[in-house]
Amino acid sequence: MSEPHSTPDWLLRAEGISKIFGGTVALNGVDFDVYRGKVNALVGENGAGKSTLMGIIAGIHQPTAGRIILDGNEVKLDSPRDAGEHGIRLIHQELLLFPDLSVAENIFAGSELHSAMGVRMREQERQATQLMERLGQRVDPRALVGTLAVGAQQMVAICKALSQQVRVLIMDEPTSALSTREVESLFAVVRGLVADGVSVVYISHRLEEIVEIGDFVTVLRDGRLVAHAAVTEIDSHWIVERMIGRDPKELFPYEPRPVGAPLLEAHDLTLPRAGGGLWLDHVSLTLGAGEIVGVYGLMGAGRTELLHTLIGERRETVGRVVLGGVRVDGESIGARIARGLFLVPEDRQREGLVSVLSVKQNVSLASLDDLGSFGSLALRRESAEVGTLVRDVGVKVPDVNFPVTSLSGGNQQKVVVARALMTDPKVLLMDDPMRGIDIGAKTELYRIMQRLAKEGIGILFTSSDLIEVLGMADRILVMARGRITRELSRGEATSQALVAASNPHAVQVAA
Amino acid sequence: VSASPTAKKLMVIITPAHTNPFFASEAVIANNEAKRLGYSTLVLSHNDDPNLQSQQFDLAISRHAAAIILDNAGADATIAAVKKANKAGVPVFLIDREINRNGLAKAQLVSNNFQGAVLGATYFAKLMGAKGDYAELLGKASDTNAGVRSKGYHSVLNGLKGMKMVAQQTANWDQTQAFNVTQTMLQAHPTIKGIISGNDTMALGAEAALKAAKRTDVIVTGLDGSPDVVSSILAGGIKATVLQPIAVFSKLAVDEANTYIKTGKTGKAEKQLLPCYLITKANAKKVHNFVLAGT
Amino acid sequence: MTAQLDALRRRVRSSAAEELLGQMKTLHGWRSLLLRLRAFVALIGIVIFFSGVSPAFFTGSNLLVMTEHVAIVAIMAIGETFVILSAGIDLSVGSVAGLAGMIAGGLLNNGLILHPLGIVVWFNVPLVILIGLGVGAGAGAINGVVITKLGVAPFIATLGMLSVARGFADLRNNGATFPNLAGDAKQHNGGFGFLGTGSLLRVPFTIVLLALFIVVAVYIAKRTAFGRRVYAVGGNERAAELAGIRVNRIKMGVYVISGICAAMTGLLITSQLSAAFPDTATSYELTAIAAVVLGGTSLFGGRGTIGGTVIGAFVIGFLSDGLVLVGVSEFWQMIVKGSVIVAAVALDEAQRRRQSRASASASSLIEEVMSSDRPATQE
Amino acid sequence: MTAQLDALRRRVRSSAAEELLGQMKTLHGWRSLLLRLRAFVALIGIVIFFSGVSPAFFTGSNLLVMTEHVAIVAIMAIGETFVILSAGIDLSVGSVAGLAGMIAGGLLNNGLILHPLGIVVWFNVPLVILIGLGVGAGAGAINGVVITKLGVAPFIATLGMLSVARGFADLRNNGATFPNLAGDAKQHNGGFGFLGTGSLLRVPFTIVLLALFIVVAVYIAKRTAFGRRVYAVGGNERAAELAGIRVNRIKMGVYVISGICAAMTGLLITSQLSAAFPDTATSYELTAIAAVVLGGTSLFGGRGTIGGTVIGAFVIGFLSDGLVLVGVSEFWQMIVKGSVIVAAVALDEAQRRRQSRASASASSLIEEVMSSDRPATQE
Ligand SMILES: Nc1ncnc2c1ncn2[C@@H]1O[C@H](COP(=O)(O)OP(=O)(O)OP(=O)(O)O)[C@@H](O)[C@H]1O
Ligand SMILES: Nc1ncnc2c1ncn2[C@@H]1O[C@H](COP(=O)(O)OP(=O)(O)OP(=O)(O)O)[C@@H](O)[C@H]1O
Ligand SMILES: [Mg+2]
Ligand SMILES: [Mg+2]
Repeated sequence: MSEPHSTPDWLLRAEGISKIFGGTVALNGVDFDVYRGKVNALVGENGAGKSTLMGIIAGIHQPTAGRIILDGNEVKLDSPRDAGEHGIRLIHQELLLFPDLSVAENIFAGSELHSAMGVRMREQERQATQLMERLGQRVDPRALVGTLAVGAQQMVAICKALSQQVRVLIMDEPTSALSTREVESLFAVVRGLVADGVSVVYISHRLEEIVEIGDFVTVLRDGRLVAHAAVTEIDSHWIVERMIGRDPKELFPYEPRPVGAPLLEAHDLTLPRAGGGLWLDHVSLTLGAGEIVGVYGLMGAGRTELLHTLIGERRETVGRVVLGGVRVDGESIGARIARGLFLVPEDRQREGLVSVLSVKQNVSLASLDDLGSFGSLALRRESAEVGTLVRDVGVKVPDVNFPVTSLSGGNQQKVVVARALMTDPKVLLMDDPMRGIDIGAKTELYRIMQRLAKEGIGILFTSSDLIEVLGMADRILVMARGRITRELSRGEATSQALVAASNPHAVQVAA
Repeated sequence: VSASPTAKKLMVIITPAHTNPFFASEAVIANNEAKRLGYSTLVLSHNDDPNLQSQQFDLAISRHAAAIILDNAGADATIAAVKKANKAGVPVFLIDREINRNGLAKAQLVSNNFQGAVLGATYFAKLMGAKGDYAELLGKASDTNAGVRSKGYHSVLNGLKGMKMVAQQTANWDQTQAFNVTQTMLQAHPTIKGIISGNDTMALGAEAALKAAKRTDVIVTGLDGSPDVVSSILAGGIKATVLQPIAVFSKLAVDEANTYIKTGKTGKAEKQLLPCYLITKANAKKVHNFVLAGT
Repeated sequence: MTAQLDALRRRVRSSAAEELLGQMKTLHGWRSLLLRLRAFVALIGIVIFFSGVSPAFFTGSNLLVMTEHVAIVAIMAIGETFVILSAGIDLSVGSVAGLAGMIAGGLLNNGLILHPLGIVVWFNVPLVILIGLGVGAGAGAINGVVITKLGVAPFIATLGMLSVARGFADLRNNGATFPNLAGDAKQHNGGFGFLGTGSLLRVPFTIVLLALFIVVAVYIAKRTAFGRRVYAVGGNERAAELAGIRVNRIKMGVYVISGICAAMTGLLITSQLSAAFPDTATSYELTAIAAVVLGGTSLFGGRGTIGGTVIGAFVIGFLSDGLVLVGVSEFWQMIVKGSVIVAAVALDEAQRRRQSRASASASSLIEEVMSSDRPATQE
Repeated sequence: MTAQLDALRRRVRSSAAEELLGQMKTLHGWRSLLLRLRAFVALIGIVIFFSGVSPAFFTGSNLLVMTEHVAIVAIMAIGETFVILSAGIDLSVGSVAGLAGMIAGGLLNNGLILHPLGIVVWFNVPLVILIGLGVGAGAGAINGVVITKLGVAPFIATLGMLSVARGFADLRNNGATFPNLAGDAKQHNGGFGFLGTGSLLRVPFTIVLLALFIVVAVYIAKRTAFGRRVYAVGGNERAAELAGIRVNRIKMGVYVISGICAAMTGLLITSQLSAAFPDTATSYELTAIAAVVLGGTSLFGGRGTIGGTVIGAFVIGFLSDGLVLVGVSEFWQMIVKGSVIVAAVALDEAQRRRQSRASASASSLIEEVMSSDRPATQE
């Protein structure tokens, strides 16, 4: 579609951008060009710095060093407003919406359509409907966003960016919640915009998408720019190698393990969904001792709900959960933890860490009963046990009394793992454990997972990243619409198979 | 002005919070008298909030009250409410506290706070031997009686060279505040020989503070004549108080209301100041629930 | 479970998709209604009960009187609603009411005395009222600055103002009352009484004023960008920021509104009593907040309506007056009021859970429709 | 920037890494200190100021008296601290104190009258105190149930209790006071006065009691699993839940503790006055909450200390007494108190921002050190 050899001019350039967040160097002297009227793809591992870079271009973060040049002259972007006034719009990775406001109001929040009589509700609703239809969505513009499915919510977020005049459209993983068909209608819109001369920055973990929609691709790794090329000159394998800076095989050094007797069994787990229908639709699975099983699916597929159900956080789920031969469904989370089950949650900040507590206190949080004689804590023993664990999983912290917030994403994740290990679990549930941690940490974490598996612990983890599941799992379960649509052994698993099985609408037809 | 002639006529009795025994007895006495005269009654408390009082007037009017007996929530802030009642044809009879406007209420039966304060202050000075440092506890600034009583006290005490007021603090008629303030004043002025209080609850607070500080040498007097203080006097704690004849004026107010309802006039002057009585160890035994036997 | 799902699919396939969409349209409609419903229920219950026990309760004149009483709390609560919608809280409204009343009273009795210049300025009633409201706006602005600029939590910032504003109200006349605010022909400042005691074509002006405040507030909340942004800020502050909303301005706005409404309440009371006393509206903030929450507004912000608040105020007002009418002791009044408020809110909680499930399932039907409309793509 | 970063590396490598680590080690140490520091500053400022203007202020006996006054608020505030640490709030403490006092007073004056059985039971003072504290615990438990089981927001649940508990306190003796609680030899229930006015080896027992409450509370907060869990629940409820903590139990716990502390305050006041009156401790909740926040505890939960609260209580107490001592009018007292509280909290905010930035940048150095220690992660 584009001819990269006639080197096109750039509309916006980020020069020598660096950004330090408390514990982390998120960006380190990155140069990034946004070519006029092109789709500029940006790829990189979780935590590579993509969102941070885009946040700086969109005026959300201020760079620690570096400058932004637009139309040839330097611009100061102190706030999203500033960026907006330059026509720079960002579609955020996480859904930043107002669940109690209507679709139309969400789209126009902050830039309401005015008349002397106040906000023109009808007009907003009309335009909202149009925008959503452009994306192939037919939703009531007055419906409260909180009642929509994640996919639809994602589309609302996209419309919000499209609702105003835009020169640079930044899409940060817009498709992580979208089905294949929704992705196609989105791409149609993107092509239309590009044709109108809009410059697009497109971030995604799905390399096939990059190849399909991108004109140029830029690769970030650990906050540095490692490669830049015209898409026509490269292939997805090239991208992967640049992204992780080594062969995927090294990233997840796999060693076969003997799989023992089943530790965890789930039968017909069914969870009615807040949106009617089901989060979980008769899910059954078994996990053997020393086995590492991956659950792949799109956001909204129900993986988190599955893991929450297994740990006992979703008590309204029906179905049997058997742990080491004992039925545990109906038992409290605490009871299940005592029996050797533990969940490393998806969202470290929101569900994992207690930011006001120190590293030590975070690690021991789930094991206080073992430390408490008559309710009074054995602080010396706590320090000792935590100390060994922290060394064990390799948390980079000189003193366990440090505030946990002073750690980087990877180390924070290891703290949560250490918390799990302190309860000496038989089965470890890990919801997207690799999200937002750097490459090194990923390899270390995987080494730890393998070691635990060798010791006979069963591990059930989720991921939206094909490289991860394919690299780490002994066995892969694919979920879509709350069902397990496919089960693949490490041998037979291919990315195509996973993508196909994870398509929600495939389930629709199957039903 | 009654809802239905067959029904008993209604008398509404409104006083400050009953958490002060003084007002509680006031209400009880008026209530009994009204019942005795064959009225149905509605006993309310405005907690010294003139807005609430005014709203209670509205409701009294809604219920076609035959009369309102009122110990009011503010000499100025009550005037409008009384006017409102008059306009609706509901006569108002004031007790204990007057309002700053004559010719509105059918009666203003109040104890002579000034005279009472003079009694109290004179005896206080006598106990002090007309010399030495003393402190004063003031009532709520927004309550006119607080001012009147303080004036009464000083009309006596300021005349005595020997006596010196070293501290003056408000305790808002409140027992705990009186306790804390007294403790603090004792710190600032250990020389204090006497504490003269604007009412009885504050006197009790002061007395407790003195007990705690083992300063039984300090003289405390109150004003009201409440049962608790009377028993304290008998027990040798507080030295004196001044009895306000609430038993008299509460009953009187109801009677006048009754005559007014029947005849259309009270046949008495609107303003009547009833004398107060000094209560000391000598006559305390004769005081029962605000009634001094033989008055 | 699957049975249910299949039934659902069949129903959808057999179409009526449009009709379903119709249902959806009104969905948010009955949500916001439901939010107020149980306040309604409580109100109706109260009216029925007291009409039964006291003939004086359900009479035209008494209903008017009670509505006037409601207006006092309602106007204050309307302002508080904006603050709470923005996920804040304003504890200073009672004191601010008192201060505004004292300022107005002082101006009516003594005018504005400029000692240095040795002159006295007299304002007519409209100006006095404006100044009174201005005082409220000022206090609100100070709250706003302390909260947005100094980063003090609303609870503490307004707690401080509660104490400071009351202190100044007391100081204004050394704890004394400003009596008889009828004004003085010579100063052309008569007629202050109309605010609280006048009437327009037989309707007490207080009630007219309440109606006015309701209309304006509903318009601001529902029809203006500011109003919608208040909901946005309360619903998700970070998202609001990233949507380019100037969060601090919105917050300033709500506290100023709250201050103005509080001042209006203070002026009303002052006018009704034709006297300004420093304790005016002491601890009314709690009643106001209770009314807001009774009306279905979430203390966590983003969810609620002005209409609900007004009904909440009616519940509390009618309950208090009813209890007085039938002569329940003040002590039992406290117990009953406290219990009713908690009970109503508890009811609300239960209801919201049920109701959100309901609305959600309806929306999933729609999804089913949408996805079954088009052939699913396979790769 | 890369240059800068490398410079940083060199600096770290070249030396001082250990020293840096040393600094970091104490970081959390002075964090918790800093939280209380500005309360300290305020306190010191107050002491210096009043010592200057009034010779009577800084005398042993006056310090004792003021500390006794502080104890009243401090004990209440200690209980409130647990609630606020768990991200809740308890507005009912004042009323609960009043109720506990009335119950105790009633038992001392009239015993427990069992009409049906026609008997009267008398309890000795320790039992009366236990029952009083039990009443507080009960009220707290009800708050807890309403909040955890009925899902009512703490603000509303405890607001309801504020009204209900006060109502019952008034009802207990129809608004009247229980006078003269000296007790009666015949009933073996003398000595209640010791609680508020007695002393152990010259130290007023009230102060001994305060010390006792501080020690126990600090122990619970710092050394017990329960305390640790309170912080966790307040800091991140979801995470606490997923770590197997029974969040509802923890919440029940904090409200019960708060109720007990409130009851203790009520009993103290009752004992000091040797009279139980139903208005005891009206609106003390605001002072208690102010003390907690002054002490550096965040209203959003998870962050704060008992020690800080105690200092906060001292600030408020010494300030009030100091103002009385120098004879400042009660009106100015309100203004000063309100302003001081807000100012102190604002100061805190500014400080926390600065200080957290400090710890952050320091920790980024640490990152560097650690990763340069272990080349493992670099490819
Ligand atoms: N607000 C923040 N505070 C502290 N650290 C942050 C913040 N935002 C990002 N980081 C850190 O900066 C690094 C880059 O994060 P960023 O979100 O930019 O990565 P990303 O490429 O977008 O990853 P993903 O693919 O998961 O979105 C990560 O280590 C992350 O933990
Ligand atoms: N309709 C909805 N409304 C609100 N939140 C939703 C909705 N659907 C999904 N979510 C939330 O979005 C997240 C993703 O959904 P879910 O967890 O069910 O799928 P998942 O496979 O775990 O996705 P993820 O990739 O986020 O783990 C979850 O936290 C879920 O609670
Ligand atoms: Mg990102
Ligand atoms: Mg998930």
